Amino acid sequence: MQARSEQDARIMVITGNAAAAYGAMLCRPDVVATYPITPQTEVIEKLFEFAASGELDAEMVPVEGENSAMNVVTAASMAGGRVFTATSSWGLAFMYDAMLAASGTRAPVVMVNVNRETPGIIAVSSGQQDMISTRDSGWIQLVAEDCQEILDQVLMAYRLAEDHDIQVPVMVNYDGFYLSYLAGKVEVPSKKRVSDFLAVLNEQPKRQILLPGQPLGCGTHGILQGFVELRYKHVQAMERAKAAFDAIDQEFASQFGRGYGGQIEEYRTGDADIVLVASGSMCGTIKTVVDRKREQGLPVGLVRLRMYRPFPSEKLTQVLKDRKAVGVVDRSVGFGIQGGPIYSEVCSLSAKFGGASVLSFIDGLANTDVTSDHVEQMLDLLSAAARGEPCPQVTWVCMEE
Amino acid sequence: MIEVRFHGRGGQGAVMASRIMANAFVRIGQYGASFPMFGFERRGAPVTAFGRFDANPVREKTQIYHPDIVVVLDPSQRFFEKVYSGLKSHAVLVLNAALPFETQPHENLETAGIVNADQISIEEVGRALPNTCMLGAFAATTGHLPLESLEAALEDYFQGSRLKANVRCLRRGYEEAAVGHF
Amino acid sequence: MAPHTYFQGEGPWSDADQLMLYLDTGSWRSLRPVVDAEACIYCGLCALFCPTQCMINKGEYFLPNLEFCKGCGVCAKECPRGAIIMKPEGECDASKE
Amino acid sequence: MTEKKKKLSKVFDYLQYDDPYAGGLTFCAGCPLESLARFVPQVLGDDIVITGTPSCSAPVLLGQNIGTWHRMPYYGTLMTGAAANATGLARMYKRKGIKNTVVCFNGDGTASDIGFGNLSGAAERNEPFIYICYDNEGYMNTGIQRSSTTPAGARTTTSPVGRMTHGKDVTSKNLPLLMAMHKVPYAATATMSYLEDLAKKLLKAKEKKEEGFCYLHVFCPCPTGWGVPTDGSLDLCRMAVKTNFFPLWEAENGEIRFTREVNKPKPIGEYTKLIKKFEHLDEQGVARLQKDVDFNHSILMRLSGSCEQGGRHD
Repeated sequence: MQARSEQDARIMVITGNAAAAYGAMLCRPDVVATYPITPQTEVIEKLFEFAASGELDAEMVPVEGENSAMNVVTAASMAGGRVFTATSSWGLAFMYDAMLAASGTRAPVVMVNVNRETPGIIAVSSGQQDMISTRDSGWIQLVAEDCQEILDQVLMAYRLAEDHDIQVPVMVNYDGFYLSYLAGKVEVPSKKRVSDFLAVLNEQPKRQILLPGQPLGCGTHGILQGFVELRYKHVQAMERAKAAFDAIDQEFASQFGRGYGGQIEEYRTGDADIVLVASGSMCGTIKTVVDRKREQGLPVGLVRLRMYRPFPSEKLTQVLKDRKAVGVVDRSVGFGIQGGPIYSEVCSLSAKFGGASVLSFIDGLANTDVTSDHVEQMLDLLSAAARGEPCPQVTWVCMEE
Repeated sequence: MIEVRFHGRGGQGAVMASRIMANAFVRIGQYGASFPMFGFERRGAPVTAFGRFDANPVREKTQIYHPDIVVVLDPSQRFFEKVYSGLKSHAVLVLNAALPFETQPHENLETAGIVNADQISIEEVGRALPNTCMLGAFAATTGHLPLESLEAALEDYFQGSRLKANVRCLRRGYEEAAVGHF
Repeated sequence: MAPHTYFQGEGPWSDADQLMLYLDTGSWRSLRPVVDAEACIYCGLCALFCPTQCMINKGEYFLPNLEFCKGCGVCAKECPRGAIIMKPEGECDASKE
Repeated sequence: MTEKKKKLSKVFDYLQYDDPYAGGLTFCAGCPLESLARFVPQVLGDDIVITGTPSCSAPVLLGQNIGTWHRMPYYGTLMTGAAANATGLARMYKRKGIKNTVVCFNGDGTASDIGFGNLSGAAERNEPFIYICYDNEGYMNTGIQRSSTTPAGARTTTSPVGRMTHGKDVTSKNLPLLMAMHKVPYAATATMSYLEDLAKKLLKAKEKKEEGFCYLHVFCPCPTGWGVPTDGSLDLCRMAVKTNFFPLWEAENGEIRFTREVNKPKPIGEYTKLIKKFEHLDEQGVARLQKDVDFNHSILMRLSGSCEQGGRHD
């Protein structure tokens, strides 16, 4: 389908998985290593299709497991390549050690993780527990809301990962099933426009890479203060990633006409007494409920987390300041902590953002829909909390029929 | 916004039908989003897919519990209760069947478009692949989509002789759908 | 806070042009290979089999580099002419050659 | 003086490049792995890029902070993904047209156990690099634990000798044969006592690498872990070959041929008696190992076609 006005982009109706594959292909990776897993498989099928047609010129490595996928792309990145891989759930768990190697060696790997419930109870269904379980892997973690944003975030991910001031691998997350198989309207930019967007990466100082004949080695032992120094640098780079992502998002908006707000998206939060904090595909549904509530005169808003690691503490503190009630929706659980994982992190900021009640909502586990009704329930509870009524700290919304 | 629920069996192309429909809506300047119900879909197993179509961007990402329209690709499911579950009032049914209804299957159902899509697809494609024919019937029954945009959309999913065969299915579905009111 | 820096860049990279490491493995030795240059047939097997590769080619014979020789005795064992004997360090002088 | 033939071993002709390592390295005294580590780059050349995992060679391959023990480019990574890392490097150089010899240098624990899956995967995909497994028959860097190449009966700290157990209770995995059966362009066995054979195989691997995956399995005794004197490893290498415990062969695309025929193999007892890890073995234990040696060898004989050619058949 050709866009009528813009020759620089094609309007297509494609799934979230296809959008991820288009995003990767447009960035012209050198090496792509992949292993199939539901609901990610379509991403890699699409990439092999692109390679077969010649649309993608990359070394394609159909590895024998996710662990190898991550190792192949990390090493290829060390050898100077732009790389891509994709996974989900158990696959993410299986590559965990290699993910640590990628971030520890500061390999600018870009990966798509299609969120799915994680090991323990087998579930071929959506949930963010996989992303949460790699929280401390030293990766930058982004979360997309819809098909278009998946494609756009993959482009932004390369800008972030390969930024000489960052050099940290980036994981783009999107809900399995809800987005992986959702076919919607996506504007697919031309390769030319994408390479213009990425061109700035070619103008920065070269990072160290492995080449025959050069006496450089990567993966050296960090001994005592040497180890401390590298950890400190990594943590500092993660901090820099926050502002960098905001700036990249702004630049993206000016070049492609789509801006998302950087680390967080604020939706009708201006005068809102009650604010929900959420991430991923459920935010679309939440926005429709917010609109409805606004029509009824209820001052509610949504803060959408687009960046999970580094955690946008400053932005959240700012936007949550002096609200009457804040609800955090987690599509995952916290084992041995009160409430969801994102909730507990928002709580850690509550001393800074003021005296609002903060409630935890666990919803959408294992493909239990985060329905409009659920969102209404949450807002009702928050209204009660805002009025000072006692409310449960944690509500498993998805457990109630 | 209209919400459409598709019922079929693995192999009949219900998911693809919902995607082609989204594609056709985007072609007329509207927005569409479609996705399948999740499960271990295998050839032969019942399959559900969803589609939302609107002049504004579609933001909801939930399953559809109260459809405006149900498209039933599988003749054997015409009497399944779950096919009619949650129907909005004045709902529309598009059905693949050889025979019309004798009684109204659900009180909220107002309109039905019935076409023998299995037979048509066997004649045109060579085997029972009712999905594109059903899209033609959808256009004829609901009036929400011009046939041309569906025809154009087919080009994103088929090529060559398969495309031609499916265009014939689509057109025949449009022409041969028997639309009636309860 | 200004951390001490070992690394120029962001990642764990070593650079042989900046710092080559070595161990004082000569101090590991309790037996010293002593070469009888007259008996040596200059086949070089001692040098080939020496794990530390510390047998130095002197043109007509080989001598160990005692800075690194660990005293394992492979050279003496493998010498086809028995031209190398392993002598307790305590009975040798302190020189390195 | 005149009777003395002063002629250097022809193995020196294979050492065309400088030893890239520092003088003093942290290998145990008498360790043949140190010989191997130094030998490989001297034969393979200066376009080498080496990658390896935690093992006895890791403290030497990996640097310490900015410092390093050698001048080779290396990537130090995890045991689970050794061959996958080599894949990433080799593919990237191939893409950029950079002349290279990527060497994935690992112990038998990585190759036969935790990293076997990705080793097999890289072989199946015919990735363009050389995988060298130095086989010291166990986890020696962590302190002598059994691996799947530890032979039957051998004592390790996780196959101890006691009232209830008598060393490793199962036979070893024939890793080199498994790799040859991937029908890769080149797979071979070698050991440190036959340096010319090793050098030739390294060069052959460098040549065949242009066609794809090459595998070299190097028998590399561990004096410390096996309980032999520091000067004893080369005797073990020779005896392992002479008993057919470790036959020397090479395979191109799965077709096997011996590179050193053993006409009258010595009984395995001649080998085991040299090594403390076998000292508890009774007649039965030795017989069991002999049976395994014979079995492994008979497979090789059949695969190499030596039987039809009138070769030995015990």
